[in-house]
Formats: sequence, structure tokens, C-alpha cells
Amino acid sequence: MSPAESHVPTAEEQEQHLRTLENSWRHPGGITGWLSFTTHQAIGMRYIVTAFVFLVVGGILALMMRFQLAQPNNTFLGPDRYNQFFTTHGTTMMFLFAVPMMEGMGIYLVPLMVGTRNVAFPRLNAFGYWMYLAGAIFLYVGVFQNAAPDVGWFAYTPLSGPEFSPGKRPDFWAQMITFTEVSAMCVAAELIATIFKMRAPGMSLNRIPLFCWSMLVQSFMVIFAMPSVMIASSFVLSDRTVATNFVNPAEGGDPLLFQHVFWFFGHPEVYIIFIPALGMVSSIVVANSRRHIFGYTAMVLSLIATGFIGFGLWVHHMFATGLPQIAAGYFTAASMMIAITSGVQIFCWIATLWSGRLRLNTALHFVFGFIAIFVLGGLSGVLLGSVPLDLQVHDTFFVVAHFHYVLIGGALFPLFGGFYHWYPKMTGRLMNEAVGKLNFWVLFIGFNLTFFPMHILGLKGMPRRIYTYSPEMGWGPANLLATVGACIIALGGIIFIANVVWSRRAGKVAGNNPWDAPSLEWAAASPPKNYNFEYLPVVTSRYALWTPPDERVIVTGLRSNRREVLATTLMDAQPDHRYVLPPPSIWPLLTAIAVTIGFAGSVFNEWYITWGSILSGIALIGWFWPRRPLELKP
Amino acid sequence: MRIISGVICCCSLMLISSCQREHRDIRPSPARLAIYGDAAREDLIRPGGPVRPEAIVTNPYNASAYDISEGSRLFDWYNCSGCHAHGGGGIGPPLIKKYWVYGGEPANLFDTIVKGRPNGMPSWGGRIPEYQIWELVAYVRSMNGEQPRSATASRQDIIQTNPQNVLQRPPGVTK
Amino acid sequence: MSGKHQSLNIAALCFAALTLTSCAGRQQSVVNPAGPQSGQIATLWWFFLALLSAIFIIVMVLTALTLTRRHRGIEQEPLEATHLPPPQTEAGLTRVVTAATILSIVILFVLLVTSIITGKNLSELQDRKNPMVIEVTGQQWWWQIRYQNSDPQQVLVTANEIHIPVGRPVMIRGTSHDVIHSFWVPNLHGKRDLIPSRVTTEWIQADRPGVYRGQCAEFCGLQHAHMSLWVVAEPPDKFKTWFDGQLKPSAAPGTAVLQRGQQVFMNHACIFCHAIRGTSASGQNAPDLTHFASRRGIAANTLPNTMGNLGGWITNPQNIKPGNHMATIAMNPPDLQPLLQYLESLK
Amino acid sequence: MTAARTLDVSELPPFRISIQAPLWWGQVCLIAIEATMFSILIAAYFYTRLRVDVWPPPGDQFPNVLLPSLALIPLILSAFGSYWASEAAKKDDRRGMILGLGLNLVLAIIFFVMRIIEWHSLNFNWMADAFGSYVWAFLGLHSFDFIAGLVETIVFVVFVASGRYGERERLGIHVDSLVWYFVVAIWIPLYIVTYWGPRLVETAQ
Repeated sequence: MSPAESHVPTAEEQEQHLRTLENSWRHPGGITGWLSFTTHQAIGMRYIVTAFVFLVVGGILALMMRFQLAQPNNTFLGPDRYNQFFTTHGTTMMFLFAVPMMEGMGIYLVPLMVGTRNVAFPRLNAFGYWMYLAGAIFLYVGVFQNAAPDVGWFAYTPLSGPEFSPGKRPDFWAQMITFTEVSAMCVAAELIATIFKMRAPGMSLNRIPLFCWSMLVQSFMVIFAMPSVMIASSFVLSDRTVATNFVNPAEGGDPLLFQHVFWFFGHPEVYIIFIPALGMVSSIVVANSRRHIFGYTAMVLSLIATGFIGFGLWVHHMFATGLPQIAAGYFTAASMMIAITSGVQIFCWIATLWSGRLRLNTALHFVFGFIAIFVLGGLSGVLLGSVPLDLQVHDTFFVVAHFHYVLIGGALFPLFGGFYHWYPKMTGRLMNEAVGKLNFWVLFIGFNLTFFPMHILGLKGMPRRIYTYSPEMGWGPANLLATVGACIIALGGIIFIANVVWSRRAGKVAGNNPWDAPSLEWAAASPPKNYNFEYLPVVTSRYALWTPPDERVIVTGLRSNRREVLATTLMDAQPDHRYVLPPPSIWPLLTAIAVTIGFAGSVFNEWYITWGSILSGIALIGWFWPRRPLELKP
Repeated sequence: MRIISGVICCCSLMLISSCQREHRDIRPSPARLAIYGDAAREDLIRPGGPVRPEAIVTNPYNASAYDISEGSRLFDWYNCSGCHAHGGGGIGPPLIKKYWVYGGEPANLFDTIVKGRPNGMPSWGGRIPEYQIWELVAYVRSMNGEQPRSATASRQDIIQTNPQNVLQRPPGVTK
Repeated sequence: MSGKHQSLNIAALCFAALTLTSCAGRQQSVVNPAGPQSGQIATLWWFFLALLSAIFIIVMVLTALTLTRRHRGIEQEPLEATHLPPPQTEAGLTRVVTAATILSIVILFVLLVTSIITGKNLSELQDRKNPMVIEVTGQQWWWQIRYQNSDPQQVLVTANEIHIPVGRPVMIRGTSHDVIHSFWVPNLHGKRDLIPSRVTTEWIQADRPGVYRGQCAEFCGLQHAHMSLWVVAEPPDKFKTWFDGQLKPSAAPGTAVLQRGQQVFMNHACIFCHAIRGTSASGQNAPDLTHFASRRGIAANTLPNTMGNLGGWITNPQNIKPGNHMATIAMNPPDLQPLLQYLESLK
Repeated sequence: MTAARTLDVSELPPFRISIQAPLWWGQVCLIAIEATMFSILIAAYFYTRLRVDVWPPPGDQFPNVLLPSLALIPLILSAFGSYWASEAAKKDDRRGMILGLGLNLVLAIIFFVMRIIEWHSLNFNWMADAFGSYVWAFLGLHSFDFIAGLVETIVFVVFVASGRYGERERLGIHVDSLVWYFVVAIWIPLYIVTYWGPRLVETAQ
């Protein structure tokens, strides 16, 4: 089907079209209405806001830990509190901030970028968010009940087993994982379907924006990694509640099995978090160097390669358990290989910047910060991949420094860059550039001040997860320095929040495309309407908005009096059929509540699984109850 | 936003509501360090005897998961399992049962442990501090399901993996 | 690029901070090797560090160069027309990026090979003929040390302090009594996890006499922070005398005070968990105290072994090591003093 | 956005019951998740098994294979019922849908009854040891999926029989057949691991 020289809608036709479109995509009113939103902008924004709240919470916990460690023999927190804090910090940052935040950005941006009106399964989308929220509340109920997990974010058995962790602390950890995994899987499924089947006509695979590629790879990693953590947490949970013996050495189980299953998820998790960030970097670089990305194909291939290799090196978290030489050798090689794929992308970005015409705005500042920090983190990662060196620095502050360099440098800095880049799209106003640059420098300095000394602490033999140390160890000064840095990071966070709040009211009005960026989200209004595009765009090149206006094509003939979108073919995005999305519904929330009853209750009594399943079954029937009109008239 | 505020509200509610199950009395209060001394030993004339101390009759560690697990550790360390096995009984009477010779209430168990009983049950009052006795009482009661299930361990994790046996194994044998 | 300068400044700052305390913290350092294994690892570390820092600096310089006026297009025509640089620039970039990729592959391969070779060397530093076997059992939160020997008379059980003869490879066979711990003496070798129901082995060797500190490196619960041990490397003859001394049962208390102290020990909960060879105390749940006074620290080396510290530890262990498994016993002074003297007499 | 040319899609159908439907892809993703979960569980099973010398551990008898093997017949046949229904759904053939789903339902229930009978012959439960834990995990998880699929089928039968169905429900039936194929297909490896696994690996040792 090729663009015809057919009838271009006239002004009053557009008028009419717009009115019906507004009407059929309007949000339901009232509190129940608010609880039944299904548009991707609303859900995405809920993800982003909630995740940001948990970034702040996790940050506060981290700050407390830094205060405890600021000087030797400090008694600010004490062991019990400290163990709860570092576990909750890690768990929060991993499961309640990083992954949901990236998913939120994906949910918000992907439909805009591929040029459609919503994600493929809007109700599933809402359900996913409610599950995530329920899981987060569940964990923090535990925290406030003095039942915060205190066994580390990778609750190794038998420490997390029934004998050595009395009470319900690890259960809260394990069940929270189940919640957030369900949510992550919903998002993964719908993003894959959206990117595969709902791209704008003409957006063949080799024209997909890199951010969508990264979300695609991330979604596939979620699908193959998350089940394994569900198994791991279920091992712990069922061992603790119904006395199974999966990891009980006394009855033929094996504690190391938990480590294998957990890290088979745990390592890909890192890539699940920072692959979307790589996509953000690409978007920012393209927009602000005003040129096509250098080596698009190489970028895509290395993203996919990262996705594959990411599953091949979980054992390098377990070198110290004494594995056969040969196995260790293989996993060292794999760890080195993944450095190549990341290296290629770094080179391509530098090449793009090199030959581009840089607009040195805050977003680009964060990209430069990202390159500096992430390269350092990546190199120390190479170091950790080597078995002999890992035996020394494993589980020391060197590792703490490494993964903060990779995760904060690799995910948080691009994310902040992304905030500054897409804030105008999400709110219609630009963030303050001057404050933004200040914000960047404060964060950058604070970050290095906090985490660089930790490398040295690790070499001086400071193990991670110790709540105090004696003066004669000589770890005091570096720790004090790190604590000071942590305070500076907190200051940076405050500046950011201030900037967001201030710009929301008084920022410069952005217009549709303040950066003259090429990808489709900038064709929509800022903030986007519920239906994103008045007429769905047709894509004729990889950089849609850089094609001259007279070559642009739009889609007509979609019905505007119901939530109708276009399904296209997988490979080269030929229009295939029209596809009607469901109206808003309260059932996703009710289903989420039913499932929550099952999950939360089962921590205390396994029978809740049954009650929860029955309730969710009922809720699902309500969800899928046949809607009028039964027949979809063409 | 509304949701966030809602979260904060219920969190503060949680904060107010205390949770006995998760309470951890890591530093036992000086009040519970009493050693009753050998004077407390059971005289054979009056088995059962008066409940001591009259001060506390309910177990301060009742339903506290941490103290129940401490109790189960002490049960092994003080070799109670030597006579009572793991509740099944052996030289001494089983502890998983409904009828207790000297009473099954916390105060009675406390009394039994402090004073000892005729025919073999030694007096612990002179040896171990009061708080550990209460922890043992809590554990013994948990054997009979007289503690909330949510506060009791589903099973002992590594009871049978004695390091010495593990180290004696010829290399290569995993089980 | 600012990032580089930043990091270097911080580095300088930290090293300054460290030199202030350079005297301290040398006994638990990765870069202060005292044996062949740690020596090899340290060499590998410096090699990696040099190579990787070089890469880091190059990448940072290139990144910084993209910020010059030229690249910001201030002195060049804008790209708005095509959004593509001239083809020859593109071709040049392609060549450079390809070269950089190939180079990084080569470098990584070199690193891989060196790392595997080092790993192989480490595993070959073994003395199969007459190995000296020390069994280390991790417990919450202390170390049980057992000098294994075919002759039961020569088997020595102690805690939290390992003495080894200089220059002789020692096989550490480790397991755990409860949760996973990790045996780590940085100056001698890397970590080896101690896992319940499994035996892990590691070979250590000290080339120069000295006292090296080790610490549990796998999170093991409340007192993970206070689970350390000393490794004392001595000349063989000195080691021999130490070993024979430790094999002897404890000396019978000479004076009345010491006898009283021993009595106190036997009449309190101490006896259920601690063993003192030569007396009726044979508990296995806590460190063996037969030659307690000869050790450097108490409470898994949380405190130096002085009578004052010992008194504080016995009267209120939960103050010093909250959550540890030692019973809190309110002991009245007339009992405490003799007990302390008795324990400190166990040389 | 302003544009010179337009692409008119009003001629395209408003739905499609085929691999082209986004729902189909979503369902495939969810199936992939489940499949991964079961494969990891199976891998864990063999990891555990290879660490011990005696398997199943002393006291646990081999689960007997006769009944489960017979039960495979109705199970596999039920997949055909499901296929029939999905084809009928494409052609909007109401009778075909009811019959297909009905056949699917009856055979599935027969299978499940046989499974429940077979459960009583197991002389160990999940608390016994690792072996018991795995066997019951396989049975439990698969039964959960199985019942979920069953309920789904029942609901669709009701919808179709009561006539309150349209394209969406027909697409649902088509996609639901995928779930049922999965439930059937995944049981075969699980069946082999659960009932033949102990014997096979035993002889291999």
C-alpha cells in the first residue's frame, strides 16, 4: 500500500475530525475515572513520578548509611538498622526506582516515537502500574513495621532462610520482587507488541529510533531474565513459609543453587537498567549534535549483542565460591566480550559528537558526564571480570564503587539528561538551562567525591556491608570524604527538584520541537494530547522530522469516534489492519487489588494464594466481559 | 500525587502500630539478667512447687520471632536436645504434647527450667540468665504451635550439616 | 575533559588523605602483598591499572576534543541542510572507529590471557607432598581454627588466630557452621567463601614474617563487621614452639584466686559453650579458651586482649558486639575479678 | 502536521484474527515468560539431582508412571479441540467454536481427574526433601496454569453459547488456543522430568 495522491482533509474536515478525536480519547472524570486512566502518557507519568519518589527515599537511606560510616566506631544507626537500610536501599533502587523508571520513560515515549496513539494493551499497562505500586507499598509497610529485609538485596541463603532470618523480613523482600516482576513483564509484553505491530507506516526495522531499539532489547531481556528471579525469590519464600527444601543443604538442597538462579537474573538486570539509558543518550546526542547518529547499524547490533552476552556472565558474581578453572575462564572471556559491545557504542557517540555541531545544553552536559563516569565504571568492570583480581576486590568497597559508577553513571546521568531533554515534551515548558548546568556540575562533583574514594577503600581491604570499622584500619578519611560527597549529591537532587517545580510554572514555553530533534515524539503537541497525533504520520526516512515538510505523508481513514489505531507488519511496517483499543476501565485496578490480596496474604498464610486466585479470576472475567458493540463495524 | 500522599499516610499509621513479631531485644534489659542461683533448685518434697518469679507470669518474649529463634539455638547449645531430642523426647519426656506433668503455661515451663525436676531435669536457674530461660520457654511453646505461625521458623535450615562431618568427607563426595 | 580532571583531582585528594594514615591499615591491604599468591595478584593489578588508565585517558581526551570550538560548529557551516557531515569526514571516522574497536579487542584479549595465566599460576602454588592443612569453620561471628593432622595427638583446635610458618604453603580447608562466610586475608590471597555442607580450599603462603589481618567478606548477619582474624607468620622454629605450647592442656590454677576464678567459670553458663582443655569445660559452640591469654584479641578480634576489655566483654557483650551469641550474665564483682585473672592466666 | 500527501487506510479491516493481531504477540510474550520459568526450574532440578548420590532420596519411592502416561492421551487430544475452536473462530462458525471448546474442556477435565488420583500415590510431600519440593513444584505450577486455562475455556464457552460475542471474543478464542497449546506442550518435558527423570539419571550414574 503506497501513499496515494488522495484527498487531503480540508480545514473544516480537520476541525470535525479533531473534535470527535478529542471526545473519544477524553479521560473519564471523577476519582474512579482517575483510577481507570489507560492512556500511555498518564500511566507513564505515574511510573516516572512514583519511581522518582523512590529514588528520593532510597537516596535518603543511602545518606543515613553514609552518616553511619562517616567515622570509625560510629553508633548513629547500629547493626540491625544499618542492615535493614542497606538492603532496603539496594532493593528500592533496583526494583522500585531503576527498572520502573526506565519502563515509565519507555511507556511514555515509545508510542510517540513509533507514531501511534497508545501502547498495544492499555489496560494491561494500567494493571502493571498498580502492581508496581502495590509491591512498593508492600515493601514499605514492612519497613515501617521494623520488618525491612536485612539480608542484602541478593538475600543469599541460608542467611535469608527460615533459621537465620526470624520474622518476616526476607519474605517482604521476596514477595515485593514478585509484585515488581509481574509489573515489569506486563510492560515488556506490551512494549514488544507496540514496537513490533504498531509502528507508523513506513517505519521499517532499520528506521526505528535507537531508543525504541533499546526498549525492545530491554523488554526481551526482561522476558528471559525476570522469570529466574521469580524462581529464586519463590525458593526463599516457599522454604520459609511451607518448609520446602530447595536450598536446604540438610535435605539435598543447595545454597549455591540460589546464587546461580539469582545471578542469572541479577546480571542481566544491570543491562535491563542501563540499555534504555543508552537509547536516551543516542536520542540526546542526535538532537544536540544536529546530525544522523554515526554507525546506526553497529549501534543496534551491539545493543542486541549486549542483550545476548548479558545472560552469559552471571557466574562472575560467584568466583569466590571456588569454581573450576575452566568455567571461570569462560566467564572471564564473556565479561571481557561485553566490554567490546559497550565500547563500540561509546566510539560511535564520540564520532557523532566529533563530526556534529554541538548544542551544549544541559542534556548534553549529562551525556558527557555519562561518558566520563561510565567509561571508568566499565573499565573497573573489566578488572572485576578477571578471576584473580575479583578474588581480591569482590565484596569490597571497590565493587560498591564499580557498580555505582556503572549504574549512576550508566543509568542515572542519562536519565537526568533525558529529563532535561524530554521535560518540554512532557510539560510544554523548558527547564532552566543555567540551573540545569549548575545541577549537572554539583551532581558530577558530588558523585566522584562519593564513589571514587571507595575504590581505594576496597584496595585497603574494607569489605562491603559492614556497619562500622575500627580507627586503626585507616579507613576513616576516605569514608568521611565519601560522606561529604553524598551530601553534595543530595544538594544536586534538591536543585533538580527545585528546577522541575519552578519550570513547571515559569519555564519558557517550549513549542512542539524546541531542540529541532528528528524523532516523531517531537511532532506531537507538548504536552501530547491523549491521542498523540491528530493524523498518524507516515515515515519516509530514519529521521522523520528532518525530512522536508513537502515530502511528509499522513494517514487518513482511521475512525476518530473510537480509540482506533493502525496495526502494521513486523518487518517493513506496511499497514495491515485497523485495531480498536479498549476504553478506560476500573477492572485493572480491581484485578491488581485481588492479586495483591493473594500475594501479600500468602506471606503469612499460604492459603491466601487460593483466595487471591479466585478473586483475580473473578476480576479478570469482569475485565474481559464482552463490550458493546459486539461487532466492530468498519 | 494523591496516591503518594496516601502511601505516606498509611506508612505513618504503620509507624504507630508496633509489631511484636519483629521486635528484637538484642540488648536484654538489666531486669532480665537475674540468676536465680542454686537456691532455686527443686526440693523433692513439693514437685511442681510455687510459680517463681511471681512478678512475671506472661512470657515477655511471647510471639517474638527473634527470641523464639534464639530459644531454638539455645535449645541446641545447652544440649536440651540431648534428652528431649527436637521435641520428640528420648531420655527426657517429649515436648510436643498436650499434657504437661508440671504445667504447660509459660510460668510453669519457666519454673521447670529454673528449678529442674526430679528424675533428671537439671536446674538451670543457677547457670543461665532469666532472659534466656524465657527464650527457651517461647521456643518450647512454639513446638506445640502455641506461638503464632508467622513468628515461628518453618524448619531448621541446616540441622544435619555438622561441619566436622563435612570436613571429614573424602574430596569429591558432595552428599 | 572535565571528567578526567575531576577524577584525577579526587584521586590526588584521596591519596593525600591516605598518606596521612599510611602507617595504619597496611595489615589488610590488597596492594601490600606478603605471599606469592597476593604478589602475583598485585602485579596483575598494576598491569591492568596501567593499561586501563591509559585507555581511560585517551577516551577522555578524545571526548574533551569534541568540545572545542571547531566541533561545536562555531567556526563551521551548520549541518541543518543534510544533517550529515561531508562523506570524507564520515569515511575517516569509520576508519578510526573500526581501528579503535579492533584495538580494544586486542587489548581485552591480552588482559584475558594474562589474567588466565595468573589464575593458573595461583592454582599451581601447592605443596602436595606434605601439606599443612588448617580447617577453618566460619561461625556467626567468629572463626574456628583446626590444625588437621593424621596423628590425633597433633590436632590443635583454636580460634580467631592462625599461626603459620614462613615460606611453607598452607592448605585452608573451609566450611561453615551456619551461613555463608568468606575467608579473606588480602595480604596473602583473595577470598574463598565458606559454605555450609561444602568444603572449599585455598592455598596461602607467607614469604615474610608478620601479622596480617583478615576479615569475613560475605555478609553474614548482624555482626558481619566484627568477624576478623589474625594470621601470624613466624619463622618455622618459632612456629614450632608456639604450636607445641598450644597443644598442651591449660595449666592448673596455682593460686587460690585462680582456683576461685576457674570455679566461677565452671558454675556459670560459660561452660556450656566454651572448652578449656585440662578442665571439665568442653563446650563446642564458642571459641576454645585453652590458651586464651596468648591470643591478640577477644570477640573475634573486636578488641585487643586486655583484662579491662575482657571485663567489659564478659559483663555486657551486647554493648560491644550487639546481636552476638554470647550470654549476658550479670556477674557480681567478687566473682568477676577472679574469673578475669583466671582467663588471663591461660597463656 | 501539515502534509502534501495522505495514506488512506479506511479500506483496511477493523480487526484481524491472525498472527498480525498485536494481541497474538502479547500472548506469545507471556508464554515465553512461562516457558523460561519452567526451563529454569527444570535446570535447577538437574543441578540439585547431580549433587547427590541417591535420587530420589531414601524413603521416597519413584512416582509411578502408568497413570500419568495414560493421562497424556486426553491431554494431547484436547489440544486438537482447542485448534478446532480457533479455526472456527476465524471463520466465525459458532457451532464449531462450541464443539471445539467443549471437546477441549471434557478431555482436560478427564486428564485432571487422572492427575488428582495419581497424586494420592505419591508417598512424599514437598517438606520431605528437595526431590519432593521439585516434584510438587512441577505439579503445582502446571496445575495452576492448567486450571487457569480451564476457567478461560469455560468462560468462552459461556460467552459463545449465550451469543454475547464478537470479533474481540473470537480473537480471544484464537489467542487462548495458544495458551492451551503451551499448557499441553510444557507438560511433556515436565512429565518426562517428573516421572522418568529420576529413573533415567539414576541409570546414567
